[in-house]
Amino acid sequence: MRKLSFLSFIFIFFLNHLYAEDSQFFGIAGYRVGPYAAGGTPFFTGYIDYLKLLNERDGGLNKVNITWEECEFEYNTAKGLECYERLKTRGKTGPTAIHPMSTGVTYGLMDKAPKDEIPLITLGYGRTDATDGRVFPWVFPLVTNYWSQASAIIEFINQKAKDGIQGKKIVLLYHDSAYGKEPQNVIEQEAKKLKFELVKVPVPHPGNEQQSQWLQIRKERPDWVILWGWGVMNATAIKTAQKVGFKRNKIVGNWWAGSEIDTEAAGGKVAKGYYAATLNLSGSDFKVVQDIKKYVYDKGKGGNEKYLGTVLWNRGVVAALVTVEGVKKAQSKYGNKVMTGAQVRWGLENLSLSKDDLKKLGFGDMVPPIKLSCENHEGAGLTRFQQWDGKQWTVASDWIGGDKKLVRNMIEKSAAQYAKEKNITPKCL
Amino acid sequence: MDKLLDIENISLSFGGIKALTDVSFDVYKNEIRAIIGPNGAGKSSMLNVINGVYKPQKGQVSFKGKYWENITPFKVANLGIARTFQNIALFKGMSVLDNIMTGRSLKMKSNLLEQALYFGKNKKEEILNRTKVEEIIDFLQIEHIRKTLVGKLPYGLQKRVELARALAAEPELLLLDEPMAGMNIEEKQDMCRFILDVNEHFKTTIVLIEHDMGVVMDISDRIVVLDYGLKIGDGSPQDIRDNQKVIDAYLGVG
Amino acid sequence: MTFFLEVLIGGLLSGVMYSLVALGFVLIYKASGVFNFAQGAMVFFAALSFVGIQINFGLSFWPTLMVVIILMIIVGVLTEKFVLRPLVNQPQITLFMATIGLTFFLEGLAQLVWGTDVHPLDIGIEDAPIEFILDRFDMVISAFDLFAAIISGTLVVSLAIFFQVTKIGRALRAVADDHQAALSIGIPLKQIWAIVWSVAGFVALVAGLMWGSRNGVQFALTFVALKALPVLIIGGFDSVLGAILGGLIIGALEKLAEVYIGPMLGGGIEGWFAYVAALLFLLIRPEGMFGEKKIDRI
Amino acid sequence: MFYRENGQFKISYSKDQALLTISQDKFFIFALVAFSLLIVPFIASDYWLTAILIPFLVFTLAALGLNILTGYAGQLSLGTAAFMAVGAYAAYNFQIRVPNIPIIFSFIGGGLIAAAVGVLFGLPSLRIRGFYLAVATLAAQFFIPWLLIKVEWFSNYNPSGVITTPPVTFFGFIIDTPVSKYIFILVIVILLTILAKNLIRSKIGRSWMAVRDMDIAAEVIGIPIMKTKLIAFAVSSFYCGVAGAVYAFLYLGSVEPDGFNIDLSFRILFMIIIGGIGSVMGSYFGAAFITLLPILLENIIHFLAVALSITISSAVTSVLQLLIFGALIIFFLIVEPHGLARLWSILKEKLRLWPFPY
Repeated sequence: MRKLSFLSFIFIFFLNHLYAEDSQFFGIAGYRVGPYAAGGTPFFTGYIDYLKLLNERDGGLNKVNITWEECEFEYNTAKGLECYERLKTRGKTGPTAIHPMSTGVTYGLMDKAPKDEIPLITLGYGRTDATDGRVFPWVFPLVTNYWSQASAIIEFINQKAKDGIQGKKIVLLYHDSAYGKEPQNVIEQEAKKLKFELVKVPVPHPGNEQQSQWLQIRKERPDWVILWGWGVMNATAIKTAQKVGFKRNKIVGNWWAGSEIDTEAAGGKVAKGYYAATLNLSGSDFKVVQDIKKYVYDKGKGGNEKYLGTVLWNRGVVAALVTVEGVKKAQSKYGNKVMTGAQVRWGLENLSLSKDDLKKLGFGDMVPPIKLSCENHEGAGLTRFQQWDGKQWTVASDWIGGDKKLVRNMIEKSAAQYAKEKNITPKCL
Repeated sequence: MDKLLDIENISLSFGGIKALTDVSFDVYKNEIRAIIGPNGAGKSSMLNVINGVYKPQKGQVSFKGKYWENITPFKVANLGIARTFQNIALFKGMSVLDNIMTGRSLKMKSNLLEQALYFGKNKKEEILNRTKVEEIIDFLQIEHIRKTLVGKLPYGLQKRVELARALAAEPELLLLDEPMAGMNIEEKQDMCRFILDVNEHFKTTIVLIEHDMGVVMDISDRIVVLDYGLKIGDGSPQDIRDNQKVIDAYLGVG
Repeated sequence: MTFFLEVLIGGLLSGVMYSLVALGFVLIYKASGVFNFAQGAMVFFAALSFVGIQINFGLSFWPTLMVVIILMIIVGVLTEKFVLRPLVNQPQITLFMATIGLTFFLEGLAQLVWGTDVHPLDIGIEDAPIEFILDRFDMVISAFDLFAAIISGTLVVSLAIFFQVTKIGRALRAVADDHQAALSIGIPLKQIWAIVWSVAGFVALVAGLMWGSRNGVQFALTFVALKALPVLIIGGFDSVLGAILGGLIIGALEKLAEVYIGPMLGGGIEGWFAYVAALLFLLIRPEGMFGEKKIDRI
Repeated sequence: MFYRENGQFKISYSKDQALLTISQDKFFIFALVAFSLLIVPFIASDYWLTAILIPFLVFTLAALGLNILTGYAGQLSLGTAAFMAVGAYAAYNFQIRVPNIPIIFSFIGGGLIAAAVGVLFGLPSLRIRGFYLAVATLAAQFFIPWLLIKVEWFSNYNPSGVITTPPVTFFGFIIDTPVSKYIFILVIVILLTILAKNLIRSKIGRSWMAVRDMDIAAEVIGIPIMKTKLIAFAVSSFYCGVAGAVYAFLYLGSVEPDGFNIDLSFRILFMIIIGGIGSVMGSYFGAAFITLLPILLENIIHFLAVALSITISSAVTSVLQLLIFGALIIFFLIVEPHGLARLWSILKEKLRLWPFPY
């Protein structure tokens, strides 16, 4: 065994020299295989497609060529960390910024990344309290975090529901795990504030069998169901809703339950009317998508055309966008050369994308305007809602903010506890 | 001669099948007591009753005048009764040495921590018992196979190792279930020698089941004959030879 | 009361879906004494191949079914040739291990050939409440569940007949009792194993179609194997009938528990309740539902 | 030739019962330990320490624990990860609730709590055997993470049931660099390995194997089956508990209960089966095989792709890797059904005779 591993050591050594030339290297730990491949594949395709676009169209970042390597980790935490360590050794200045794309890996990197001076971008997942950049200088739960989303979902229901949410009965159907517990505090407090009845129904992992949960729901006869699901649980939930005859247009999913995968796996028409939150709109009319088609796919360099414009592919593009813009911002301060992790961190923390900037970049309103600061690593905190019309997602609301004050307080409280446990003294870098 | 073991009207049945019906006999200190009988006569069942593997529906067993209630094989072992099995019950995955060492389990008292550290008391104990085991190994002349896995040994030697394991417990009463089954003549002679030596050297009382009439007649002091779970004869080899019932049972007449 | 019945019936019906998976395990355990860890992978492999062929070659339902059945038979035969035969007469644990290898292999192969996207699977029966029952008794019974129940019912019956009546079936039972003896009286062990694995593959296909059309065909199909374990515990690893009854019992128990006990404990107890139930059952009856008590003869 | 024990006479039983009786073994093992303690920290890159060696050691420890239960005492367990979780959460609670308690005590405490839980779930083993027993441990596997999620006290009321381990300090040293972590874990693993070895060559070890091989015979010669089995569960769970604590404190930093899911349990089971059931060394081999081989395969494929200048997407690479991995396992079993450990001893036999065929 030891001999063999020595061999592989040589291989890794060899590979290190592939990215020696002067380029901004993007390390990507992704999953296109294993239990959650269906979600990973479009996301990482989009991410890479955008990087390709920049090389093809603009010749990189301010003339700095972009290179990347994708390391497959199959959503397995140990493997994910292995990928992270491997990517760390690649490129001239390391992997620029890492998108862990998995709860387990995110937690695993909380300690490591700061030591290695590599920014973590957790786009719509991970630790919500990382929004407080004074405690988590290196972590960026960009665009919108879980708690803002939860609060936004409540506000959305409040808008949709006839004469408001007050006095209504809401069921929170959640994946019984850390991920599923994340929104509960927020929703409970909202329930107190807005005086609606909250019933929490957990679904054990993996959630491919929800008979009993939905019979409970049917018994409760709630006005709305919030679906905080993951993986196969989403499709099953929608299916089982139909089975017990619960109206799909009274279900609101969160953004990991709001992609084509979930609705189509349930069989397109079954999901008709189903609402879901998102931090990025789907659709391929945006200029950036057209450009990717023109500059990347038409040259036969694209990943897989069928994903273009889907929710998760677009999310991948957005993920790439914020990362890249972070680098650009850094370049504007440190000069147009290859940026180090530390410089990118500064760039991200001072990132600001106004409506016009986004328009110029060809994103239009695919994402809300973003403005970060040391205290706020979230940037937007806005959520949008889409509805499944049986074939595709259609916009069903404007950008919704939710109860910012409530969320902020909770974040600071939780971040403070983390700081205490890790004995960190909160400060801006 | 004082009684070591006393079997009183034992009846045992599995579901409908009667394995033993109202069997009684006794074993004197330091004698060699044989149980014989055709196949399915309930010989092994008898031994299993004695060391608590089977619970008889009726009847009692007393050891050194003490009756035992809800006995378990473990308790029996504690009383100083060891046995070997008809179809060898050695620990196939372990070396001969370890197999015999297991026989010393009751003699070793060091606790888990001491064992984990393998230090002081435990180490002494290990060495001490190893010496004892080595004596038995010498006694049974199996030095050369000490470290071999028992699974790899020929049948005859396995039987011998099993005897060694039983002896390692330094039992007062030794139950041997067909110790010579399937052995060739030389091996049988060896085994006879060992049994007699054990009986005389360690002063161990022996109850054995055996098919080979010749052997039984030669080495045992007294013999019990079972047939279809009933006792049909009990006495010295000579009495048994002349017992008509026994002859019939063996010739299958009557 | 209606609600109780609703939960109970719902539970029984989803129990049938568990039995369907358990069945595959039982067949193989019966014939080759192997606990086939790859059963879940086989379900995934079969279902994914099915939709894969449907999509890529635009075949309709029945032809696809034929193709996949043949495919599963090939898998069965190859497994016998390259995995079981070289390992014949090895201890159980070794064979178990081999099926672990098989699991990785099948999962890899399926994803290599057909990709990793989630596919919907529509076998034409809508998973919606039967109107008339809903109106009459205000009770939700899914047409699909009934259909699934009927399918697995027929499957079990036909398997039972297959084993009782046909020559292969008798041979198989002989093999199950004692490999050596079976061999000695000239039963072709290899063929029997190949056949059993093929049948298990077919059962996996059926399970894959049922679960796939409920959850969508995706990697998560491999998880259904876990649903089958407590069923096997209660029903016994080697009893076809046990698999069915076990499934029904587990299904009903876990649903009732989730609905009536769950809320007191904070819910989500389904995940472990089945196992605890199976455990308690074993403590009362270690030999399982149909296994007979055996006396240690020494 | 190289590996001859001829002429190495043991003049006392204590010598004969020593851990390493053959001088070549002594030399080899000591060299290996010295190498991994003194040389590796200097030559190994951070990547090797954090991404490969540390997880390898943690898994080895867990595998060791499972091997005691399954390999030596013959009780199949599918709940390893759950016992690891208990160890991790217990150690965490010791750290945050007992003022300035030394980390070692937290780890031991975690191990002990895990042992207690292990005994609890081991009780059914007195009535149930074989695959059927696996269900008892599966119950643990599904129940314990659920409990850790539900009862917020365990995670110190973290909103999502995640524990974030405080920095590890050992007699003033802060253990946060890859090297220090590696050495710290290595020492723990070596010590626990020695303890395991001792247990196995003592009475309890023999009793475990006796119960494994033939429980009735064991009882008849005076081995208390119940006690022996329960001790096996306790010791095994202790090892798993410590492994879990190390996993959380020195490898991941913060973990959620789902981190200890059934996949992890299976991984560890695979390790001992591939490595060698009932072999301490096998635990090492198995952990190495399962953690290293996929990485190695991936690199080989990647390397070939680069060499042959064909582009293979990482997805395909990893699917291929899965394929080959599965095939390799089957291949290994056909070549040597008793795991890598057995291969090792066969190799030693060969060395003994080399250069002569026999």
